[in-house]
Amino acid sequence: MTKVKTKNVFVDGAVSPVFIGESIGKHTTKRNIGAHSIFLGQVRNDDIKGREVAAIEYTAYREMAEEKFHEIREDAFAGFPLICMHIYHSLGKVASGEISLFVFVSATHRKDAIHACEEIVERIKKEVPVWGKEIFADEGYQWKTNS
Amino acid sequence: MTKVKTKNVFVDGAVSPVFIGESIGKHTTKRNIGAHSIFLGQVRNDDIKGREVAAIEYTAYREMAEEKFHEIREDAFAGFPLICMHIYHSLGKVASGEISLFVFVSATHRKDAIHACEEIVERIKKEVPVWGKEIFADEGYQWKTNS
Amino acid sequence: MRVNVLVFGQIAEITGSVSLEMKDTKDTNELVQRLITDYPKLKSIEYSLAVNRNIVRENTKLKDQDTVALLPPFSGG
Amino acid sequence: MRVNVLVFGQIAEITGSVSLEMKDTKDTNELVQRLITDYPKLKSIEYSLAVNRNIVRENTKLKDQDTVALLPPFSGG
Repeated sequence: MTKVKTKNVFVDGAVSPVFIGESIGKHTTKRNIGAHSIFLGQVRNDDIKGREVAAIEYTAYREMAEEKFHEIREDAFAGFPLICMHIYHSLGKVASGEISLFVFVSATHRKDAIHACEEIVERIKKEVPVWGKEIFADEGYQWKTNS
Repeated sequence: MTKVKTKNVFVDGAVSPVFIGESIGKHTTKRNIGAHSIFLGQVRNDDIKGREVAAIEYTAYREMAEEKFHEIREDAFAGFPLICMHIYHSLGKVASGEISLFVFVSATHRKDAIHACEEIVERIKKEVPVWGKEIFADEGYQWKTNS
Repeated sequence: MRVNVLVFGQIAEITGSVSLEMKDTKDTNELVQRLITDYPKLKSIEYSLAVNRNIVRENTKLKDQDTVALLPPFSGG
Repeated sequence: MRVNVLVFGQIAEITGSVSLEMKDTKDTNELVQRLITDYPKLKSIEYSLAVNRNIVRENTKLKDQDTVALLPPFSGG
């Protein structure tokens, strides 16, 4: 069994826009950065057969998810000349309109930042053991499926 | 001569991280958004034959640039199912480490937001009449070229 | 030998618990068969299996203290 | 007839001014030739031309009050 050092990815509840602004501001000192590519996943108030999604409640297989995030991170640094990368994912309840995923990739050149960010997002959706329970405004729920 | 209604794209000096955070926060009420794709251009302290870039001073052919931004905006809305889009570009001096371009695209689905954002950034670089003068720490300068 | 079994999402609703323990299961096929016997609803559920946090696609031998997880389709992000 | 000429970036450094006025220039070829006569350094500069804010790639007729812009390679973003 290998133990890998993992960065803290999971946050309790929504990712706040203020936190995102602060994260961006911290990169002013990294003056070899030319481009940041950011992806934000926001909870939609989807209408599912007449029932509105009010929130998503996220759970994860935490140990495996953290190892997966670590692997995705290492692969991105191996595949693209990146300067830094941050991933935050919500656990627990996130209301519609709030942000549940924040992927932040910085590089010297824009194409590296943009393409790495896209690849990271796709891999998170496909490979990380996280589940979203879509909670309806009227109190029922269904399990989310990713497209 | 056609006069088009253009949104205000140009900002005086750098785009502040706090402003970016606030812009993100304003989208909480648009609850059909599922994904935001954001690109930020940051001024690099490139080393050019031993001289360090301390800042870029941006000028534009303003009327033409505003029409171009408008055209890029319209084409993106025609080409992708987007919910909203914001573009901000600096004029005047932006120090290395600061942000000079902020492209913010929101859609129901992530692929639309990501691909529209990438296309918009490429078109801005190629088609919008803006010029950057790279000012060296030791007071000389050279005209920037886009790759 | 004992194997830890973790279940998530809609599977935890079927088992009524997020964590089970199983004795003397030689491989994942046997483990899944025994779970289906206990919880017949599992038959109609889509999931993948992880052994010690690695996805396995084929029948896999199990040893004492292994952790097997039943993972419904991921829906993070 | 009068045509407004706008120049930007390193071209404005050559002309010493961002805006010029030219009389009786029938087309963009003639306008460029006259500018090169006045500012020979323009010969070695890369630029594109816009007439009334639209890029033109071929010689273009000019009329009174048209605006012609000489645009060095863009470097925004």
